[in-house]
Amino acid sequence: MTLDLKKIRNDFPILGRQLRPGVRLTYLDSTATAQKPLQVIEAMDEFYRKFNANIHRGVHTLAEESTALYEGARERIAKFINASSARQVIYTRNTTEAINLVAYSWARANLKQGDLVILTEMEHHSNLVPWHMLQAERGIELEFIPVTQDGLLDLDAYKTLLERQPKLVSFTHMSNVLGTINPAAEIVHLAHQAGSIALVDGAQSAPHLKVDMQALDADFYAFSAHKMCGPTGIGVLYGKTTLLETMPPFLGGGDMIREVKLRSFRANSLPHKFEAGTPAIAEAIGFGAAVDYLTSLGMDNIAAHEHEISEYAMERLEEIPGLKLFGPSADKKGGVASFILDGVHPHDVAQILDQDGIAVRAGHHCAQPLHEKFQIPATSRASFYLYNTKEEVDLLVKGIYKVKEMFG
Amino acid sequence: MTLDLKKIRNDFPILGRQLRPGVRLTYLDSTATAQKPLQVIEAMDEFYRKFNANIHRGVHTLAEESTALYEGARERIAKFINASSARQVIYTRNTTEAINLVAYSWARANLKQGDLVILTEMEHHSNLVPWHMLQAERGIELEFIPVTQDGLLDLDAYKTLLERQPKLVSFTHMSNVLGTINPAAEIVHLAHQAGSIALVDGAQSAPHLKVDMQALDADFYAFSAHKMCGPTGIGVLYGKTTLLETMPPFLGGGDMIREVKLRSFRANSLPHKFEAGTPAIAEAIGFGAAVDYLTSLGMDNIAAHEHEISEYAMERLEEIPGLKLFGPSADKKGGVASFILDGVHPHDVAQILDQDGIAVRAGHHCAQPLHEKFQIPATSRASFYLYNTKEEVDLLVKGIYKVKEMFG
Amino acid sequence: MDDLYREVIIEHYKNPSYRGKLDPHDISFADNNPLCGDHIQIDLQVSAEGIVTDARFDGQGCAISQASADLLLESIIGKTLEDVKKINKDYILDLLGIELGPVRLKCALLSLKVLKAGVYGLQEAGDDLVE
Amino acid sequence: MDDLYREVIIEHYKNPSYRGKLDPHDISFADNNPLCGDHIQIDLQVSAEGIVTDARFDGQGCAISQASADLLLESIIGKTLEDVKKINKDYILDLLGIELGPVRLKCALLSLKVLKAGVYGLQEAGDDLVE
Ligand SMILES: Cc1ncc(COP(=O)(O)O)c(C=O)c1O
Ligand SMILES: Cc1ncc(COP(=O)(O)O)c(C=O)c1O
Repeated sequence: MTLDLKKIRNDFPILGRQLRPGVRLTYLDSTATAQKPLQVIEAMDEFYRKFNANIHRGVHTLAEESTALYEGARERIAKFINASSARQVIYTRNTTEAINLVAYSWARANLKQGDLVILTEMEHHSNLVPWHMLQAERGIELEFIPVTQDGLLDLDAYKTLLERQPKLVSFTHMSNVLGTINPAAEIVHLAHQAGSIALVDGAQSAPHLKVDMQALDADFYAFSAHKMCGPTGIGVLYGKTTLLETMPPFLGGGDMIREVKLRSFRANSLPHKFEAGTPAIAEAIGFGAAVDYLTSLGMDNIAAHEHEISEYAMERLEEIPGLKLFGPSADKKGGVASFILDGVHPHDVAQILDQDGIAVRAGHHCAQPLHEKFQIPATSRASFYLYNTKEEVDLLVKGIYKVKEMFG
Repeated sequence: MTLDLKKIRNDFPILGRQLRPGVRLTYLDSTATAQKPLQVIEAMDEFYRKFNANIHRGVHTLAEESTALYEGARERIAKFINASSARQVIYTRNTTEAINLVAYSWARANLKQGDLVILTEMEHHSNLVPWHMLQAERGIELEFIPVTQDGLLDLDAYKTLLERQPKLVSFTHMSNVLGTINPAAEIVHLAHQAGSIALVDGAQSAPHLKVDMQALDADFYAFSAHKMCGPTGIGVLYGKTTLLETMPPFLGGGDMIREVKLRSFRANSLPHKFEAGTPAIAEAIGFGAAVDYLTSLGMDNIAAHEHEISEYAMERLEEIPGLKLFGPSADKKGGVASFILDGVHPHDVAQILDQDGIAVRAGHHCAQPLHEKFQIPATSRASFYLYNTKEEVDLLVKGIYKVKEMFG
Repeated sequence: MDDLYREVIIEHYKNPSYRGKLDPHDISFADNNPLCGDHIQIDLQVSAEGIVTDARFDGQGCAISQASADLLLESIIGKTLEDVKKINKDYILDLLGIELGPVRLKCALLSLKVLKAGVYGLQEAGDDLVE
Repeated sequence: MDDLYREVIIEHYKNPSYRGKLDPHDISFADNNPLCGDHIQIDLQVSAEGIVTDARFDGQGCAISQASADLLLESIIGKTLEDVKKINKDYILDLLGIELGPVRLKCALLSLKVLKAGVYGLQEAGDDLVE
């Protein structure tokens, strides 16, 4: 089923915005954050107008209602990723906090000096820095699955690394720079065979692909609402129950406890054990509305639409003289086009495109080591989501020609 | 200046809600979370409809606008608490995360086995459990400033404890159960004299009192937006610059870095060093709108109004036979009335009041040790904020008589 | 006057039949409701054939939690431990004859969680026991 | 065509006068823009009286950052280090003659931060240097 783009674009008020007189927004920056449909904006608005109360501890009507909404969202998010239980869905602020939760709780309880963690050269800083910190603190070792020149993970090198018996393999499901969709289930399976557990950074896969925790079999999976039509301020760590149950708590405070004495406490059961203090209640409810929205369109349809746009974009961009694209061919990647233009700094590309309302991102996209690997400090990145059209790709291409002219 | 209650109540859509036919909401649970005025709800709504983009790294119009809104809110929050610089305002999820940030970053870098941390018997779990965890991990020592029978901190006992040269004194500015407003500046000053640093849990003071970081002189001050008319999902850790600058980062990831290599990173400068990953952008903007709202009413006027309501409530509640109030007299406390009723469990009190739309909280209010001290498992708590009226106090009193009848 | 406070609930709360302790007992377990701090202890006497022959609860709680403990214990005397393991949320709601929101549900289910944790010999009365 | 790309900026970007390194130098400092990874190094020669006698910048960056580095160095030659310490954000914006949002501002200010960190002998080019 193809998406009804006209209808969909009407769901997103911002897409109709005039940035300046005569300049309409062309939003090609969904990899950084996605826009929000009315269904999500209004769910949160309604929460604050009708149901707002703190959760779990209140017996009054509002508290019962807000608790039911908050926990109901968790159920639907669990279903969206096909988790076996909502207890495995832990609310965090974002992907970054979810990965840090694993680094602080699981890793500090289980990793000692010399233990090996395998990452990849295409990781986002969020899946690098927590491990750098642990390396400095604990003396764990880090190794990296190399990225090939065409932007794929070198699986042979991975298999060789696995002989060193890692304790954890932590990698991104989809690169936010190259767009590469990694063979996540295979990487997880190989990790398990080698006796390691596996964390999948799903920041870019949960928004764009149908993900299924049963098929993926990852031990941990982290993702952010804001990249999948949901609000800022909320993300999820999914984990296997046995792991989550044996992990020590991370943040201490209200709600994550079963009992508190003056000098000691007992932790609450899952998922509350990892949710300290008043959570992002409205945001969880907004996240629930976002997965409802995505489900109503169908993740397969969304992926197919993005693929079509992305394929078209690759074709058109490759025709531009002096433009170099990074990453694999369109069949191996999601809707991300990162490129450099001869003689023009990516910031300037983005800035000049912005004059025509075209929003692309420029910089290292929180993946400095990957850029270093390709010996460039920065790229310009256009990215596509369920609301983007081929006409927008045409505007992008036209804009790039204008950039070339200015700096020609 | 007295508050224009009629106008104010119109700002809060939820206050007009009919819970059931003929049953209007009487919201007396603001200590758990405050209701939100239109000004806050609409600021976030507008952000998502017009400006939504990820911040800091984008050069396109939306990214510039959202960055300016996000950082502008920080400036206004800094001004609201009279911090000398916005760089001292670190966004967190809530008070709980702010205290945990100090426990993970400052305390783990500075406290060793046997080092003393002084807390009080009236702390919220959020200012207990992080220190329990550190006690288990590091062997730090915990001591507690006792609470007197009338709900005040025993400052003589505190002075004796200070002779043991604590490294940290961490205490609540205002009790969420007793309502006690502690002499925070004095407690901080005494801590400093003893060579200790001081953390103030401002979860209940920032919403209700005029707080001034220059006058308070606390080293750290933690508070939550949701208790002060702002959204869920955002709070603040304020810290003294010299401390914040020397503390190691807490969560690792995007935005908190200056530079990332494959195997190492350098941390960013303040406040970004402590804000990893995509932050709660809309929520920060909502928080900014909340402090604007509070500022427009005037914190002194808010405190005076609450005091009036609270005094009236104490008077009326004390008249009820079999009702026992906890905490000090109205002149030493904020708008919190925690009580027990002979022969009726607090849950049942709250539940029966709810039948008439009166929302009070029942339980240990995340202060189990304090309840244990008073040898009760739970209390019912009515709390008052800027939108509450004396008529609502009358409804509460009437409701309590009804409870007595049912269980009579 | 209100469903939640049906007469049977108030009656079991005010005059419980199974309040107290059993000494000796074959099974005894206690835990808290993390939401409100309410505490409940349940003692069982069990025959050689695995049949519950007597039961008592002790602790503090609201009308809902106390009444549901009393009704629950009343209903299991004479049952086998295997049958007790099968009891779930709906069973309690049927006993009480009321609808409950997510928070009050925890009050109603505390005694069942403690009972089942005791019967299974667990460390803690987790939420999963009553799902 | 657009304010941000005034001819003077494009001109200084394409044909900078102060690009390169100084050897020997009295002060040399380098740092990154954490937002985009752009890197800049500034070398100074300073007389016995504390007057900047020559200056060069090296590194990578966008038109705004390169042009502002070139304009900045041009403007400080002949100034004392004490005067350099007083330079702030507005000075740079005046040199560039444009308005900038918070993100592009960082590009424009990178060279000033690096310059001042070098002059003060700091470890890092912090944001507070240009406030
Ligand atoms: C005194 C006090 N400290 C800390 C907290 C925790 O605040 P939050 O749940 O927003 O983290 C609260 C809120 O209940 C409180 O009243
Ligand atoms: C692959 C990948 N991982 C992690 C993140 C971090 O996500 P967040 O900033 O929401 O924590 C991102 C977002 O930029 C990403 O693209």
